[in-house]
Amino acid sequence: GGDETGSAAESEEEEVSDSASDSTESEEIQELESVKIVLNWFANAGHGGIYAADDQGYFAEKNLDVTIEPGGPQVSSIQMVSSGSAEFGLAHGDQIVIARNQGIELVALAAINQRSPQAFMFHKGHGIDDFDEINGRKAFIQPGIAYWEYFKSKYDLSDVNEVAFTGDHTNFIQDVDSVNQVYLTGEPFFMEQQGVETEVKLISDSGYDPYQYVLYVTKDYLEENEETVRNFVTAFSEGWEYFKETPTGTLELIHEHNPDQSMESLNYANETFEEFIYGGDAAEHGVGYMTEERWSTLINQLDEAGVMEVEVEATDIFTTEYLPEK
Amino acid sequence: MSMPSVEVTKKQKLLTKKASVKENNVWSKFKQIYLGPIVAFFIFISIWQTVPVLLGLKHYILPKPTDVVNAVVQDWGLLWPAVQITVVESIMGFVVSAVIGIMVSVLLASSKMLERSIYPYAIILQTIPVVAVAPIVVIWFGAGFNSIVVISFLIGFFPVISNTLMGLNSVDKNMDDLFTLYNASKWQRMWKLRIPSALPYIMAGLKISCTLSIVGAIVGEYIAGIGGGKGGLGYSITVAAIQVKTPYLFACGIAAAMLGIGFYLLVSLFAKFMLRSWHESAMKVEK
Amino acid sequence: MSMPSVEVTKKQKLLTKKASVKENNVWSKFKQIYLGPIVAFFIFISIWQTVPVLLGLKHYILPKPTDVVNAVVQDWGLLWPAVQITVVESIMGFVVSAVIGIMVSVLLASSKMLERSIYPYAIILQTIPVVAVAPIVVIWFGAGFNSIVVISFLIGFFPVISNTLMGLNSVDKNMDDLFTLYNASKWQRMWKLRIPSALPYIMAGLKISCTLSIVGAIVGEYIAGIGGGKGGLGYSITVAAIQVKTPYLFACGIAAAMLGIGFYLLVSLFAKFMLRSWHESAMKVEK
Amino acid sequence: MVKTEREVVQFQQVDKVFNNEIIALSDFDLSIREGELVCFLGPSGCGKSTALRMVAGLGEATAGSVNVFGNHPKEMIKETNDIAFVFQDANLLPWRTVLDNVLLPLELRGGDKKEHKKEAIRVLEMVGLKDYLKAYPRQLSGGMKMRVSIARALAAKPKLLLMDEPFAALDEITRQTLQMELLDIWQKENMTILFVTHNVYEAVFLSTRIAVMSARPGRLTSLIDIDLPFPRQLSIRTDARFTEYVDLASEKLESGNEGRELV
Amino acid sequence: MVKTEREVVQFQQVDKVFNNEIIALSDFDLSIREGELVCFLGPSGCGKSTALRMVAGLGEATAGSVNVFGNHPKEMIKETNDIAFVFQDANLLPWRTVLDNVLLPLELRGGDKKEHKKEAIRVLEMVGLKDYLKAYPRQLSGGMKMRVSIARALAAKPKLLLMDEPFAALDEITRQTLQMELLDIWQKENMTILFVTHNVYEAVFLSTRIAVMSARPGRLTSLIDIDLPFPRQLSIRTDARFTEYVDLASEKLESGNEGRELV
Ligand SMILES: Nc1ncnc2c1ncn2[C@@H]1O[C@H](COP(=O)(O)OP(=O)(O)OP(=O)(O)O)[C@@H](O)[C@H]1O
Ligand SMILES: Nc1ncnc2c1ncn2[C@@H]1O[C@H](COP(=O)(O)OP(=O)(O)OP(=O)(O)O)[C@@H](O)[C@H]1O
Ligand SMILES: [Mg+2]
Ligand SMILES: [Mg+2]
Repeated sequence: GGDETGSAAESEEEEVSDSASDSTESEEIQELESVKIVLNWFANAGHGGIYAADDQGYFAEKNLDVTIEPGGPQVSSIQMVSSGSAEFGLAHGDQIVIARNQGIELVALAAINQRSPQAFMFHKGHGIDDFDEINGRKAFIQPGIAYWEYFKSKYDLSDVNEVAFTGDHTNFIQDVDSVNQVYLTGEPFFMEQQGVETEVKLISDSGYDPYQYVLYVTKDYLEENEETVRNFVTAFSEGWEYFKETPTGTLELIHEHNPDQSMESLNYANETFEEFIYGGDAAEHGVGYMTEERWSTLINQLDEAGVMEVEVEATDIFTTEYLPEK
Repeated sequence: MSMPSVEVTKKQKLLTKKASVKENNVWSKFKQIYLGPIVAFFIFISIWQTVPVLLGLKHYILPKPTDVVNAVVQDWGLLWPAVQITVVESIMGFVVSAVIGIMVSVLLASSKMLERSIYPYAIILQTIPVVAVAPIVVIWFGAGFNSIVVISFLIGFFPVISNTLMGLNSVDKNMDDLFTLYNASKWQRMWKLRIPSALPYIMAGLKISCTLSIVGAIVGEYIAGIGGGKGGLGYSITVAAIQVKTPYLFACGIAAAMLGIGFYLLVSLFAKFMLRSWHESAMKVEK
Repeated sequence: MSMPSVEVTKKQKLLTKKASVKENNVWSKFKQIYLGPIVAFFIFISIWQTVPVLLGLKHYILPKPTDVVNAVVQDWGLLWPAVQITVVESIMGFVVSAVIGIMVSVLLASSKMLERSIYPYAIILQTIPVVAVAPIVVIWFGAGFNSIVVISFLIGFFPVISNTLMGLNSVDKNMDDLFTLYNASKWQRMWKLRIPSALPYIMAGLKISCTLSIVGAIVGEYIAGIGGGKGGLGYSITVAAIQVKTPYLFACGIAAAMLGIGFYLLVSLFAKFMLRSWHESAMKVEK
Repeated sequence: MVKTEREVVQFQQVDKVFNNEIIALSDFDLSIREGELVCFLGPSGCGKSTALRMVAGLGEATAGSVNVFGNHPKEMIKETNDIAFVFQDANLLPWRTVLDNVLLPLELRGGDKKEHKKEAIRVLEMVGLKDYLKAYPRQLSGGMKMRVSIARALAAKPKLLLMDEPFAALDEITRQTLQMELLDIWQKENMTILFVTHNVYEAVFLSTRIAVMSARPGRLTSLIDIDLPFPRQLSIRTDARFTEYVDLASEKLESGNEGRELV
Repeated sequence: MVKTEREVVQFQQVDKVFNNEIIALSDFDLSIREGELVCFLGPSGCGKSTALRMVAGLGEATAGSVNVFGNHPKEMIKETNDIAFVFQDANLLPWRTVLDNVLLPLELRGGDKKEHKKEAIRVLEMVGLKDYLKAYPRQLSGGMKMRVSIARALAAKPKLLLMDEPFAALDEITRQTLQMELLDIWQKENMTILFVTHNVYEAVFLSTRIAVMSARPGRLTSLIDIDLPFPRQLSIRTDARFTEYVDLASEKLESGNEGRELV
């Protein structure tokens, strides 16, 4: 992050907290509204703003009692949100488009990651310049993951020995020629810690660059609870502004929840995430900002990949209306 | 002098009577055997069809049977090869479970010392999360088919061992004495006494193991990957889950379940055949 | 007249003799019971320690026991709470499996029609991949503890049902006749005849189920997430895998395995207790 | 043979074929009146147990009919619940103690538990097993198991008692004592008893009538009315008429099985 | 009683206590020489089966020692393999047919299968079951099961044969036939036989010596040498000496159990 973004966020914070206190005054009699947000993964640095908003009482100021429920390898936040067992969820941009393709009407409210931290990891000295070079290698890829479908349509990957990636890296380590899907914020750090030297290439270098950690609700919920959504998104943004400046307290909180995540790794992740979260459009428009162009590109790319069966309008799928104006 | 002929006619009469009774009973027998399951099936399907509607659950949460059927029809080209692959994997896994399971139990049962020393490692193999050992399995057996069979084995062998051991240790004391008396060797006792009298337990273990082997094959595909080959149901399920194709996911699940029932019936039939001549669970007693 | 006193001394003598023999035997008994397992354990550990060295496997591929011990010591603060959580989850899962499993089997066994109609759905529940039903489970039971228990149940109940049913259908024909003769009601027959004589099978089923319930709890965390609560071993394993902390991953796996052995021993003890008075597998026969 | 008394058990032209092959009973015809004590004599495998099991509703006639108290046996069991069976093997529940085994029929019938226990202990005392109340069947000798089985049947105070070689595993003295006890109970309770034995002396000593059977196929070859006074004393065994009956029964038994080597 | 012949079975001051509580045998002292046929008489539960089981190495003496062919029974079994046991209950393997059950001891011993089969069929014919070769135990009557068990023991052609009430479930005629067969085999093969029975006539008819036992605790109360000529004919039963022996044995049996009600 840079200085400018920092100061911009500060000024915004004041503004937002003012309006927050206004609304709390007017609705003081109201009870706290309970909502639940399902994360896309176990709590980590990428969820810092949400935890900060909760911890700092931004949600409470907006009359919200938010339960943060971490996800997991097989937890489908989309199904939980669409079934109503949670109101808010985090998912990747392409997941939201694919859900829409299956008739699940979700609306993205904010994108935590402006760019995708998804990457391919290689052993040091075995990296690639161009994605075509993956051909002929062993690739540990989660079956069905969207960008892989896109890659298959765009590059010649006919000769890739595709092996299901299940979260374990042992087999990657074993085979110096292999490729492993990773999150930039995690694996490379852990590899280094184990003394395995790696290099990475971002997926987004291919032009496939969906928003990641996208906050969303169902269309129905949005229509019926606009006020709640606005409150939530506002507090969410405030949380991120706070987290951007003073991450340590929140990271410690996450570490407490999740002792398996060492402070070291959380700090690393946080630093890596900074560029993705606060950079790009967010530098100018604030955390969570999204554009129609990016969504359309994504939809087109998925269409090219042959994943789409129905036509989806980008404007249908996201809204920045509830994000604080910048 | 005429007695024998009277005898014969009478017997004849009895036999023919029995036969005609049998024929008349075809319908009532049908009712008895199949009516229940059929009714249950329809009830099950109706409930399943209505629940999502009543609770307002969308097809991507809990697809209705009709959605699933649609998915099956639509994606039959994907489903059918996946089923075939899973069948092969799980049969292999089951056979390996059964053979190794029984062999190991027999070995363990042949000495208390051996049982006490080695059995804990069988429990370890069963309880240690497959995720933990999967990498080693993959390293040793290569990604894909072999590893999947190994994982299916890891998941399916324990019921066989546990039950077989229990059976081998449940030999009737008096029969055991008989073998002691006739100075039967350890292996004679095993083959001619302990294994036959453990058969009901072994069969019960196989019944459990055969369904677990399918679970194992699916988990195996999930965990050990599909190597270079085509994916089975486990692969399809993963993909369907990620793409939120819930009806197809259910179709895969139900395919797995039907495989399970099929396996179970086959193994039950085998068990009936093995125990038919003497064990209460399988023989028809004429009263 | 002096006979009785002679008798008494003699008996006394016999009993004291027996006691002294017992004392002398403490060591030999120890040898008999514990020597095997201890030796096996050392062999196991030695092999495990040498294999990675011989094959040149790095600690993040196959950690040596010493690596694992280090990991345990270092991360004890993480491991211990995780173990506790998994213990609670799997005990709950096991208890639910056992209770529901036995109850359902009893119900099914009470009528052939019921068995034929409903049993297939038990097989379906067992074989249908948990991944497929996980979303529904999570929606109905909430992410975390409840869902994990449900998944542990889904994985652990079938061995109980399958074995219990086999046992309930293995009643000795003659004893069954006895109950028919005394006009026992269906439930009297169930309680006083079928369940007692199925006990050995039920116990064998519980032994399988108790280890599976741990697997279930771990898989459950993996599949249903940890909700708002702290993570158990399943969570630790996932995280350890991602963080390439293989020794810690193994530590978690071994913790799970040790839980498994512990559970198994407890259930075995319980089985011995239940069957002690009459069944060959558990009673001490004096010859 | 035509008496006005109620008929308790009626075999009417009963055939029993096992597996469409083994003819266990053929044209078996017999009526047993209330209060009778009929002994069945016949070679091993001639169908005695089969006949008794049919009376107890534990087997169906292949042809013909069996009636008990004027009912089909299965109906009778459901309605009256007044039948007990001492099986040829002791048939005890291994997980129940001796006392609990004897309590079983009483438990199944329901009622006051204390009373039941008293009654059970009483009959166990009668068969000489009062010191073994808490023992499990596996801890008993063969004869002791049979006695538990006898106690179990007697504890139920049945109207119809079926006994399949109950005393075969007992020594002469125990046997005599139990014979006397049985006759005593039989007279007091006005039971009907069907009693299988291989011991001709026992048959003559106990019964009002002896049914002699032949093997292959099992047929009723003769019925012998035993016209000896009740209550019977042990001394009767030296009576000439007793010996006559014994000889008669033995002869009938032998002649019914003439020409066969074995079975 | 001091003869030069080899002693086959020797009980030396044997005590047997079950569960530290039930004294089954006490001070049991008995030597049985080669070629003897000793019958054991005694009340139910006196320890006859226990004694036989010890000879077969199926039970350990609590005190004292049991020797068979000069060895500990367990050693003897391992070395000579020349013993057979007709258990009190038939003890057949339910998953084997009648023929296969009889073949079992031969199979275990090894050797020519065809020969074995011939031999098995021969003994089964002898006990009258040649038509049931392929039947399963559950298809047999009680007496038939016992006969299979007897056939199984005889097929093994043992030097030492232990029989625990083998004929109790058989009718008089079958019993007599088998008694004659047994005596025949015994003489031909020069077996030593220990035979438990409750039938005093049978005991006198068969044995060279009768061991009478008393109950609680099981003791040997008297030994009666039966000095009747071999081969024994059925007619011997009317012999005065026969009756004398029967009376003597009955008396000993009764006096040994004086004062007891039952057991
Ligand atoms: N369940 C069965 N299946 C087939 N055959 C049977 C069955 N029960 C009995 N039999 C046959 O029926 C015949 C009569 O048997 P049953 O038991 O009635 O004889 P029994 O007179 O009681 O003989 P025993 O004195 O030896 O007990 C026998 O030939 C036997 O083989
Ligand atoms: N396994 C055992 N455990 C405990 N007690 C036993 C056991 N076997 C036998 N007994 C006891 O030992 C005593 C003698 O039993 P045994 O079977 O030798 O009697 P038996 O003389 O053969 O009687 P029967 O004529 O009734 O067969 C009995 O009191 C019995 O309760
Ligand atoms: Mg019979
Ligand atoms: Mg005995």
